[in-house]
Amino acid sequence: MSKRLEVKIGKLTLKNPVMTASGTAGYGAELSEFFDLSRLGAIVLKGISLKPWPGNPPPRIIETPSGMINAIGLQNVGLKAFIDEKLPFIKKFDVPVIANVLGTTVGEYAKLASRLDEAGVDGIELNVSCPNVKKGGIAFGLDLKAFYKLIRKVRGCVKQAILIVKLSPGAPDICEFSRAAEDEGADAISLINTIPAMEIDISCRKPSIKNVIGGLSGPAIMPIALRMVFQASRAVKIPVIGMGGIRAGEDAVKFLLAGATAVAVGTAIFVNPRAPINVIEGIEDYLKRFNVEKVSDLIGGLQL
Amino acid sequence: MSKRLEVKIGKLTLKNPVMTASGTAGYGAELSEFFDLSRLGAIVLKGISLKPWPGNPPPRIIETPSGMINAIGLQNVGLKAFIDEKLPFIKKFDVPVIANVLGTTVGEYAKLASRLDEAGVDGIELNVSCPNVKKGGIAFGLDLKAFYKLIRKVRGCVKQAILIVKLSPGAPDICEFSRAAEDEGADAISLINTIPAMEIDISCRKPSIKNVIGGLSGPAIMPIALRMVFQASRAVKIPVIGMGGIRAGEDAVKFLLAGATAVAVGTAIFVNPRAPINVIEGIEDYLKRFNVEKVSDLIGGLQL
Amino acid sequence: MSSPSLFKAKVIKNARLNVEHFILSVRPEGIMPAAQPGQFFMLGIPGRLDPLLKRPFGYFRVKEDALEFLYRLRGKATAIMSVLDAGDEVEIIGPLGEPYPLPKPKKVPLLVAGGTGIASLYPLADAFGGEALILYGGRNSDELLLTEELRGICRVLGLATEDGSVGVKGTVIDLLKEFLAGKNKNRHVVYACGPRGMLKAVSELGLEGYVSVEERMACGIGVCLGCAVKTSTGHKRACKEGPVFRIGEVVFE
Amino acid sequence: MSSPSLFKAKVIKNARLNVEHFILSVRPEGIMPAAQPGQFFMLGIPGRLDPLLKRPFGYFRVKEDALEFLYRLRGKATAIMSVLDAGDEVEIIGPLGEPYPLPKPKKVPLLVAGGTGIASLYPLADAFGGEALILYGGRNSDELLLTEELRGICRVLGLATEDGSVGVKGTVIDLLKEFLAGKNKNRHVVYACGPRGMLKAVSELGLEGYVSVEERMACGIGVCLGCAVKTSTGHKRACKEGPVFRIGEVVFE
Ligand SMILES: Cc1cc2nc3c(=O)[nH]c(=O)nc-3n(C[C@H](O)[C@H](O)[C@H](O)COP(=O)(O)OP(=O)(O)OC[C@H]3O[C@@H](n4cnc5c(N)ncnc54)[C@H](O)[C@@H]3O)c2cc1C
Ligand SMILES: Cc1cc2nc3c(=O)[nH]c(=O)nc-3n(C[C@H](O)[C@H](O)[C@H](O)COP(=O)(O)OP(=O)(O)OC[C@H]3O[C@@H](n4cnc5c(N)ncnc54)[C@H](O)[C@@H]3O)c2cc1C
Ligand SMILES: Cc1cc2nc3c(=O)[nH]c(=O)nc-3n(C[C@H](O)[C@H](O)[C@H](O)COP(=O)(O)O)c2cc1C
Ligand SMILES: Cc1cc2nc3c(=O)[nH]c(=O)nc-3n(C[C@H](O)[C@H](O)[C@H](O)COP(=O)(O)O)c2cc1C
Ligand code: FES
Ligand code: FES
Repeated sequence: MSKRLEVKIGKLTLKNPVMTASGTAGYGAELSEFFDLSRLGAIVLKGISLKPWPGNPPPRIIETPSGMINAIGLQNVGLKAFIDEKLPFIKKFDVPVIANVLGTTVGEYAKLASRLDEAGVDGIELNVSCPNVKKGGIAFGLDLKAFYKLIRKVRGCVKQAILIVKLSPGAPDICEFSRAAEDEGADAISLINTIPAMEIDISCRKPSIKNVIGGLSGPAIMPIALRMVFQASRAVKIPVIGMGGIRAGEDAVKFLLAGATAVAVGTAIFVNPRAPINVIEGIEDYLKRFNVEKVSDLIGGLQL
Repeated sequence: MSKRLEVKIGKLTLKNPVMTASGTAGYGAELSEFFDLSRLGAIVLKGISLKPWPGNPPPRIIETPSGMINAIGLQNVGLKAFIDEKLPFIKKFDVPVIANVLGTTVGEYAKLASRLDEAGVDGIELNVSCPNVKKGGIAFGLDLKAFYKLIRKVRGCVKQAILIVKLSPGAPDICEFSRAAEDEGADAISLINTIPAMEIDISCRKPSIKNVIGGLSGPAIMPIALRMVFQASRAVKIPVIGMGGIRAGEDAVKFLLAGATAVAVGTAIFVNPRAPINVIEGIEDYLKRFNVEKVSDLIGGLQL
Repeated sequence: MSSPSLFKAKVIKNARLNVEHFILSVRPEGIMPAAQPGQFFMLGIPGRLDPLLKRPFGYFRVKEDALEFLYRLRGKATAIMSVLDAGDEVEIIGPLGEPYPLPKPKKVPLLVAGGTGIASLYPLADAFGGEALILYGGRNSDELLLTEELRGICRVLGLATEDGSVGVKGTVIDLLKEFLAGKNKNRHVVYACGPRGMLKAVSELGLEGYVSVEERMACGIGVCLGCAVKTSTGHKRACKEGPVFRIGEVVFE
Repeated sequence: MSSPSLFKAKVIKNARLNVEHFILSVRPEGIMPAAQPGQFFMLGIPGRLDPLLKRPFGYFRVKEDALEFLYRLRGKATAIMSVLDAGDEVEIIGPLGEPYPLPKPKKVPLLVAGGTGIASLYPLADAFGGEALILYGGRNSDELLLTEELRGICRVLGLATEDGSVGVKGTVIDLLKEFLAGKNKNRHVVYACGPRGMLKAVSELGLEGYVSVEERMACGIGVCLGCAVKTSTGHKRACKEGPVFRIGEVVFE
């Protein structure tokens, strides 16, 4: 395998810049029936919390023009079951494993991070931007002071793994939050999480999802994601992991040009479980077609 | 004509709840070739500034999945030419005329508002959310203090017309800004304006629009718009005018159920110049099909 | 059970049964997937962003080298499906989900279908080699499909329509209650597929058996957690632990 | 000039000229719009959200009750157009924009076409009843369309291809310069349609005449201001004040 696609995030070298987006690849088992997970740059797993969470009552999803809304509500098995039952499976693959965590207090985040660090994950992504859980999470992504405090505390707990902070697209100023994450020692930031949204069933006059409001993802939000990645990556020196609507190599190239060092594929996996592989191959095709030596030459290469 | 579709915004009674969205109907002349403008609930005209503005250099638009980005940059003829050359034409129709204004200072907004009020427009919509002009505009939509000051000042200048404040979808807290507008005496709020976004042409590695960042509109943003209209309308008692991706009667009904008193049709006009008429007729069909006596029975009728 | 795959297929035929119902016949690229009754496939049109997501359709049958789906016009995606022509390409994931389990020996399979619920019960009836009893209801005669063919693959076919145009006037639940009256419930294993209300009613009759539920699905393969079903032991995925659940497991609200 | 209307039309034929070029023939519901050479129509597929916007295509001709467009495969919308079949429905707005003005008496019309630029110059040549001179260039022979038909409706047809496969080897600008060499420029009125670079080059030769520009358009009817063209007197709308502009008016950068 050539090193043409290699990128670095903190001390981690990825064989290519393509990851799964948290919450769209489960803990890896289901996707492994469709392709060899070792081909991924990294696998980002479904968000986990300290205790198991039941998630929101159904219906949880609805399709919208070129996108979808979800309000899963972070249904997950909890930290212990994750470490005991889920982690061993995914560790068998030759792929960096990134855990995504969500807490309701700084303490919870800290505990999650230090336990996972000890359990040997390669990266920890702090979800401070989940629109679908009532308390915690997104509060940190919208309040700069709380955000600083959170990252500082968690940074102290993570020794081995790289620390990624996933920003809220609702942050009052994306550049400010990006810089705050950088200041407090995050190895990378990732964005965007889903955007709070709503759909209504006019025949019964009810919200289409039980939780009323959910998060919008998919191609519909790509232009917004691309803009935020562009802004964030110009505000910081640490790598940016871009996501939002990516389904093909061309989309990934746009994020790289806008300034992302790596990308994640989310909703597109639902449409096509092999989407991350298509994205990797699409990036390779682009490099060939446009005679670009290596993927890192594209990063931030937008001509203004 | 029955009063089944009538709604009230401030002292203005609209024969139906459907308007054009500012910037998508010019000053009326072009659309009048496709339908009788008197059929509209109101016509909202292209934003105007004190002096004529040349707008941004092309290319200014690009299509995206189920949406489009624009960076027109408020090209407009300026206040004087508007009053002398554009207003007389549209006043010939039996339709309330709403002028949309954008300034770079409180003073400019105030001057625009008082001159237009004297010139006899039926409504004035303050655009404090245009993402496409460098200074002014959106600054007011993102800074609560400046926002308060602006509305207070302008409110004092508007005697005859109703005053509508168009909120920025990027406002840190949409409810807070909605309440601020209400507190300062706005007759209505309108939302959402376009969402800052970006697209890249990967063959030349340049932004697809010259201005780099533009505003996303169309069906893609409807779920976000619907959510914000829902939130804003629960925060205030004044009417909310909802917009974002509306193309058919069903879409308008969703906004009404979410809490809007009226709706505006924007990007859909580009696809089909008769879109506002289709929306009016679609609402009527819905009332018949579901046996709803009048459109005002739908407002905020979402069952939670 | 064979693991699912992602494959392209060419439309061979798209036969209209009546105004709202169609049978889509496709020929998969590569080998024919080995599906079992109760499983389903996710079906979509490659490259489209609106509709974006694939849609779930029950495994109906394989006939003359073609994989077939029985479907009803409902919204956006099925409207697009209905205008597919021979030669058009579709993208499919499957087979997915848990199939209907076989009944214990000596028990008589009693299939209860509402509307397009017949799509997944048809191959099940076929698998029982003429031993199954089928109760089948719909709003009107247009919703009772393939009744002649069904008669050929089961022991008894009971029909019900709400407007009385065919069979008993009433719902399939009325028919089921009437059928069970005075009989020993324990002799039967019920397999029910149809609208939520029907499944709920079936579940309340104290019968042994299975229901196949329909939930909105984004992925169909178990990664999105969008298809959650409330069960007595917490949320389960309709696409993975289901769509077939033991009666009593699903908590209908 | 007739005012524009919005109408549905049925596809009658979608003829492939070669790998990238097609002629779409549609029959409008209602009366045939009266378009003039240089005007254009916005064309879309009703109900689709992706692509969302209609696309502009020059008025090519009316033939046997059908309105025809000559188009080239380029991206999303033209790919979908290319698989339209007879009977399919399209939605059209038009005729739109300013047509090519007629030349002053005694001047000879000199039509300069690059690639699909021929689409709008074809009906113009036709309108001159055999009097026009046409210079037509493309990258290769596949980009030179309908040359036999063109020969029948003009006085002189000069061809150029960049690969030299047909006509002179070079661009249509080379051909134009060669043609003008030693001639009195003032005898001609130029009508140019083609890629931006070509229009720029034509504009720099000090000729009298017109260029027809292509800009991305959202509405085509003058309300979005998306199609701005930089001119010596400020931004103008390609769809309304254009697409035809006097040479010298457009500021090419
Ligand atoms: C496991 C499974 C097997 C199925 N098998 C079949 C089958 O064999 N034949 C068949 O005709 N249909 C079947 N369905 C239902 C089928 O998936 C839906 O009819 C289809 O998704 C509708 O898509 P649409 O875009 O046309 O409608 P949409 O525009 O998406 O929706 C139209 C209406 O249908 C409702 N709806 C959409 N999807 C579902 C769903 N999955 N479950 C319940 N309601 C829904 C929507 O809420 C809306 O009210 C099955 C569903 C599941 C979950
Ligand atoms: C007034 C006018 C008349 C036209 N007449 C014809 C005609 O008769 N025949 C014909 O084949 N084409 C014509 N065009 C060009 C045609 O509109 C575009 O080829 C078409 O919009 C491409 O759509 P698409 O979705 O296939 O490509 P997209 O996916 O939209 O784009 C593919 C590529 O083409 C570029 N592009 C898209 N639209 C335009 C545009 N309007 N101008 C320049 N570049 C564009 C994009 O930037 C991109 O690089 C005309 C354009 C205008 C403005
Ligand atoms: C069903 C679903 C579940 C998700 N769950 C999580 C999660 O647990 N943690 C998280 O940080 N992001 C989660 N996300 C957000 C995605 O990781 C991603 O940021 C977002 O969907 C945008 O990318 P996309 O458009 O490619 O899907 C979820 C998204 C979806 C659609
Ligand atoms: C081309 C274009 C120009 C616009 N110009 C203005 C404007 O001048 N003033 C304003 O307040 N909003 C302007 N808008 C925003 C619209 O009024 C509307 O808020 C937005 O487009 C969302 O509605 P839609 O999705 O129906 O288009 C413009 C939108 C578009 C697409
Ligand atoms: S549909 Fe995605 S988990 Fe079931
Ligand atoms: S395309 Fe909208 S103004 Fe020209």
